[in-house]
Amino acid sequence: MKQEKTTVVEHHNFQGDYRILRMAAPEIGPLVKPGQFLHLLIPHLGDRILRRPFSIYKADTGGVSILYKPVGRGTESMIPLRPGDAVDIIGPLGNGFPALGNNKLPVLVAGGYGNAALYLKAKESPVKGVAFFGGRTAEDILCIEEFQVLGWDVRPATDDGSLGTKGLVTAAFDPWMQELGAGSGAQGVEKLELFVCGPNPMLKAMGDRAIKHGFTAWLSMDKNMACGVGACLTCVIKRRTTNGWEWARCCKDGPVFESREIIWE
Amino acid sequence: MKQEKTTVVEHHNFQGDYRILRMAAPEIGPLVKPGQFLHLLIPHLGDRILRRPFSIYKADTGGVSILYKPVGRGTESMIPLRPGDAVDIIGPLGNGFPALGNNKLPVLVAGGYGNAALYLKAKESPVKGVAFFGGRTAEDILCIEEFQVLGWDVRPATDDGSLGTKGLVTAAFDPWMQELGAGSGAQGVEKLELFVCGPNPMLKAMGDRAIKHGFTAWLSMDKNMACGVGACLTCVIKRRTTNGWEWARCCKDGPVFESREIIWE
Amino acid sequence: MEPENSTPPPPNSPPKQPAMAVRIGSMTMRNPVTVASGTFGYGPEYADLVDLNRLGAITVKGIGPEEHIGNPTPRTFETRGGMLNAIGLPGPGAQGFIDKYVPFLAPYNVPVIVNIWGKNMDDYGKVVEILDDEETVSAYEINLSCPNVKEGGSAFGTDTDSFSRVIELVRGKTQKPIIPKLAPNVSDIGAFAKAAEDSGADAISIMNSYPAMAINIDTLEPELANRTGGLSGPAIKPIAIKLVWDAAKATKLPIIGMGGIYEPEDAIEFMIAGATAVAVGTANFTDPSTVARVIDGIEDYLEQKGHSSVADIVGTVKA
Amino acid sequence: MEPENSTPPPPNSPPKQPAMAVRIGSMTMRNPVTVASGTFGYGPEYADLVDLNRLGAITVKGIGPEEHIGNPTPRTFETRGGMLNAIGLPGPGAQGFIDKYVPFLAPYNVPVIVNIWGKNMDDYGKVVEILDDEETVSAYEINLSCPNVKEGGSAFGTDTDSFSRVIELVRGKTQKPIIPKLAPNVSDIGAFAKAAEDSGADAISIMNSYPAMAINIDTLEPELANRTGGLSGPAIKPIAIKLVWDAAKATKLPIIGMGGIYEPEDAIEFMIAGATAVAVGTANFTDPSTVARVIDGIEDYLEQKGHSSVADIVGTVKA
Ligand SMILES: Cc1cc2nc3c(=O)[nH]c(=O)nc-3n(C[C@H](O)[C@H](O)[C@H](O)COP(=O)(O)OP(=O)(O)OC[C@H]3O[C@@H](n4cnc5c(N)ncnc54)[C@H](O)[C@@H]3O)c2cc1C
Ligand SMILES: Cc1cc2nc3c(=O)[nH]c(=O)nc-3n(C[C@H](O)[C@H](O)[C@H](O)COP(=O)(O)OP(=O)(O)OC[C@H]3O[C@@H](n4cnc5c(N)ncnc54)[C@H](O)[C@@H]3O)c2cc1C
Ligand SMILES: Cc1cc2nc3c(=O)[nH]c(=O)nc-3n(C[C@H](O)[C@H](O)[C@H](O)COP(=O)(O)O)c2cc1C
Ligand SMILES: Cc1cc2nc3c(=O)[nH]c(=O)nc-3n(C[C@H](O)[C@H](O)[C@H](O)COP(=O)(O)O)c2cc1C
Ligand code: FES
Ligand code: FES
Repeated sequence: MKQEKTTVVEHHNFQGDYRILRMAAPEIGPLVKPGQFLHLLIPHLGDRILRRPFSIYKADTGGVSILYKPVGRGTESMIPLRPGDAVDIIGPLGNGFPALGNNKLPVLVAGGYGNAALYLKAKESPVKGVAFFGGRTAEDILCIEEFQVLGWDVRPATDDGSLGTKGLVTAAFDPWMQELGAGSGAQGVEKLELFVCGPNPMLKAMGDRAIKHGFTAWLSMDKNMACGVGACLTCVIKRRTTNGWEWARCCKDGPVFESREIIWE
Repeated sequence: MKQEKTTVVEHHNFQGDYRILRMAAPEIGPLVKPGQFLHLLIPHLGDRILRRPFSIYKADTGGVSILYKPVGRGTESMIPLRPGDAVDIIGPLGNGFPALGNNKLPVLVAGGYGNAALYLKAKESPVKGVAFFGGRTAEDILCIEEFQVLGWDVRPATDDGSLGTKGLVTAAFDPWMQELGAGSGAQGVEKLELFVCGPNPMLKAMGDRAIKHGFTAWLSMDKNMACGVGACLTCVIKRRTTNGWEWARCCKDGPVFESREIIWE
Repeated sequence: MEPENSTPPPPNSPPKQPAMAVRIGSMTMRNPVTVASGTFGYGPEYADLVDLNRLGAITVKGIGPEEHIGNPTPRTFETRGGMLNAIGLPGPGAQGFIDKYVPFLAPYNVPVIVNIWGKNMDDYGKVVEILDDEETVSAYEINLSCPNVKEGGSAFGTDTDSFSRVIELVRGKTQKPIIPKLAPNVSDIGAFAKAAEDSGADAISIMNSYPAMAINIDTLEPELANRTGGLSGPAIKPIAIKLVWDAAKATKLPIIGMGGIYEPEDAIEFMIAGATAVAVGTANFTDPSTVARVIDGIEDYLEQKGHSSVADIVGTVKA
Repeated sequence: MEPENSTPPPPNSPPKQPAMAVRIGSMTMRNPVTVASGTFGYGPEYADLVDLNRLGAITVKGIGPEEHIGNPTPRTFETRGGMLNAIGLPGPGAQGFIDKYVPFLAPYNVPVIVNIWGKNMDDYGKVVEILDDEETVSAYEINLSCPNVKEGGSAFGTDTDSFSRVIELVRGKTQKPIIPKLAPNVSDIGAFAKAAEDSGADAISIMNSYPAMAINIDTLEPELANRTGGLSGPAIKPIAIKLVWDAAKATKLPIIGMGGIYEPEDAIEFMIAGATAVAVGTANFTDPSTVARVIDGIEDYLEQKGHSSVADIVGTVKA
């Protein structure tokens, strides 16, 4: 974990409302593991004082990129950022996704900026499996080609049917899982190892399936954060323990948890 | 008095550290009288909430201009303003300078942005007299040619002697006044009518001379302001009354006062 | 979405506007928005910029029994997210107010709340005696919490006994609504809200600026001539919301909520916390169009949420 | 300018560095800057980003007698110029602290101030009994002002009697410096400062976050699960400065000042107001380099103003 007072290298529209912000990060860049995030101090945020967390989309010695959509005070204040502007980042934060288990079939499930959070995982994975991406409409589904180029079988699902299956991501995932033999105790389903990043209902839906059908699902949890480093205890979720539960900090102990660890509220 | 949510028309370096900001002001522009000021809500001032007052340098249907030097949080935040950017102004504020008295010889005395505050007065004045401008060095003395073009006899004074008389503005003014016959009760001196805008010591020096030698001096006073419209009672100075003194609001009752009205603290 | 069994509105009928009026004792405000005392002068200062007839009420700068000069300068100082003031209640006094400002205010069709203060108990009575015959004066806001005058003032606001006695005294002198303004720097605002109710107040207002200070590290002098002052502006809003919520649990009196209202959403938050009306203060300095924007914004919110009256949202916080 | 009669420094002698060390009872801090409890975890959380050995002291998150789960989420909320928190003092308890964090902290060459809290009087005693043999524990900050636990806590901070009794109890259990942390929501902080002194405290710290609230106007729910929380950050600095100034007039005890310190100038302002040491809180979240920047900035200021020791500026306000 490092703090870098650095500069914007690139900033442009990506797709739909999504934008890509790339920042120089000679110290942080080389440390990044898939599923980790940055804590960004947005300049000119007026009288707002907290940083905002962003999943790391790409990272190397040349810099770190994030993919975001302006939805609130922080992300909207990012729009005018231009190359050369000063930014302040802390990262890489969190534990990220674990390595793919032996003989496991990797499945990526994402929605919104979740696709960004999974890109490094998709790249690193020794086996390329299936990627289920959900969105409201075709333009909300990010980076399809990038994942295809890496060798993933991308299966989009859109609420309006403008791309792939019509419906939620589960509308694409469930029939596929049935084919593998879900509910029939077949080997296929237990071999699945899911890496999921997206809105809470998607995380929960995938977590529930993992528990029901006995496969592994790593869920990247989204909780508001203040410090981002484990100090303030803002971002806690309930984690199952042998004799009950404990608070786990999303920023430090997560953001990735296995579905069985999580007690949903 | 109007409030206009308007835009920047022009913004550039002027001379030395000074900059000119011109804003569209179809409603305010035509109302402006010499010596009045604007109350500017500076955009992107972070967690600072108060407006900043600026003398009106030029004004017409095309807009209003101010001349400023970045010296603090507010003025420094103005530097990035570009044409088209939104700004919010209230004006024209204050009473400005009165009309030149009959048979009076007008004298302008200014330092720093005071020169800007006097430009409209210089233009409007039916008689063009002498203008004493003080500054640290040559580049601090603004708009000399503009005043000359209007027909004024400009006499600069600089601390370092790089332009005009070496010394304070009084070093140029006093000998000139002596020539007119100061202290000798001669007609010349009593005919003077001074319009002064500059730092406090300059205002006081000129006020003292006016009282001592029996001429008129209109001093544009500089006090920190909050509301700018007479409501908050932040900007008060002591004004002499027949039986003592009262608070007068710089923003509403001023900013211009005659030297005899002011009780210096 | 229309519920299935509702009758659709007749075609072309104008959409129902929510009722915006609120009552503070016997005073009716056409909408719940007034201005905070001391941030709007006596009315004329902002008349060019704000349509005074749009306001729910005009609350004027604090008036004492006699003319008062207030504090030396500097009187205000900008801080992060707020400002300090120690104006010290300069003003023309009760008779001066009648002479100088009542003729201006009288023609407007808007209630005038006069904020009153005193150096001692008697002073409060005197102000009311002088003002009470003026029809233009609709109600009294009793400043029991000014952090900026040495004499009395704020002490009345932090001790329930003298607090109650001032209110009872004023109550004995007028039939008009009286609205004690509570000091924020107390551990138990509920006790003061209750005491106000028990002493015959018609409403309470919360909060005055919070006792505070800034020091210049080069001169070692306080930034205000009065040394300390009151903090106002967006910085204090979360403190004010809690005080209003606490007070609303302790009393049935209507509350005029204030402290850092800059946006309609801020005003709505105060009302949900328990305020019947709100006052825009420091925001007038930042943007005199705030009051109008807040009134419009409350109305839009009510329409959007399907409320027929502004009273529907008061105290609706789920807490 | 050199005064005429001063001896010029010998050529090439290094410029004199001002003495930065301060004492809080028997504890020496190498410089006057610590961190505010609850904003810096227990030490390890920021160890990658902040050189812990540079700090004057590490103040850890509040520790109760036993493990405690704290409040449900959301626990924090951003406001204009500040933030609300209602963490609710989750933590491993005194023994858990010894097991989990003392081994990490012990090797550092920096005093550790343990912030302690209890649901009742006895709890405070218990925490101290468990911790007192640990050499790593240098001092206790007694949290008598947490706005976020229902049981006791903040009540102790707003009543001088129970306030004094907690301090006396703790005093009876330890020789180490004890530093009561005062509640800000009182009318007369001086009375608490004085009570702390009379009860045997070695120092006091001011201020805890201020009781406050925010409400979501769409859901009508408070933004914090605990409903109310404490306001911290730049918004409250002018309140904290006044409290420190008031307290400094009432007691000779050293004061640890905090509330919105973001820049070295803020820390210096606290010291001029009367604080012997300062704590950086919410600013750690915004920028973990603040602590180092504040230490350097105080040193620069002392040099620039020609002070030989940081003690020279404490309480020098001309007021
Ligand atoms: C691990 C993680 C990874 C993320 N990755 C991405 C990403 O890759 N791309 C992306 O676009 N977004 C990402 N987000 C979300 C992002 O951090 C922002 O929260 C989001 O974009 C909205 O921020 P905003 O400032 O624009 O909105 P805001 O104006 O801040 O508001 C959003 C809402 O959150 C509340 N809020 C904000 N911060 C806090 C806080 N600390 N405590 C309590 N409430 C708070 C606000 O009150 C508001 O209701 C991620 C979040 C997490 C936790
Ligand atoms: C009538 C009038 C006309 C002016 N005309 C011009 C002009 O033409 N050009 C020009 O450059 N400047 C002009 N000024 C000064 C200008 O308004 C600014 O104050 C100045 O430029 C510095 O502002 P700043 O925000 O950059 O500095 P700041 O960061 O605001 O600080 C300057 C100092 O003033 C203090 N301060 C600021 N506002 C207040 C307040 N309301 N109450 C108490 N203290 C406060 C700050 O604490 C600080 O010490 C004028 C001032 C007045 C009163
Ligand atoms: C410059 C100024 C002057 C004030 N004068 C008074 C006053 O005369 N009487 C009073 O009761 N409150 C006075 N107040 C307090 C306000 O009425 C209000 O309670 C406080 O500022 C909080 O609201 P705000 O944050 O919206 O400004 C004054 C506030 C300011 C900023
Ligand atoms: C997230 C958070 C947690 C806190 N936890 C504690 C605590 O456990 N014990 C305590 O005495 N104060 C606690 N505080 C209060 C701080 O120590 C400090 O007094 C307050 O935040 C004001 O300082 P600041 O404005 O610099 O943050 C906490 C503050 C925050 C923001
Ligand atoms: S955000 Fe502070 S502990 Fe996670
Ligand atoms: S600035 Fe408010 S009265 Fe002049």
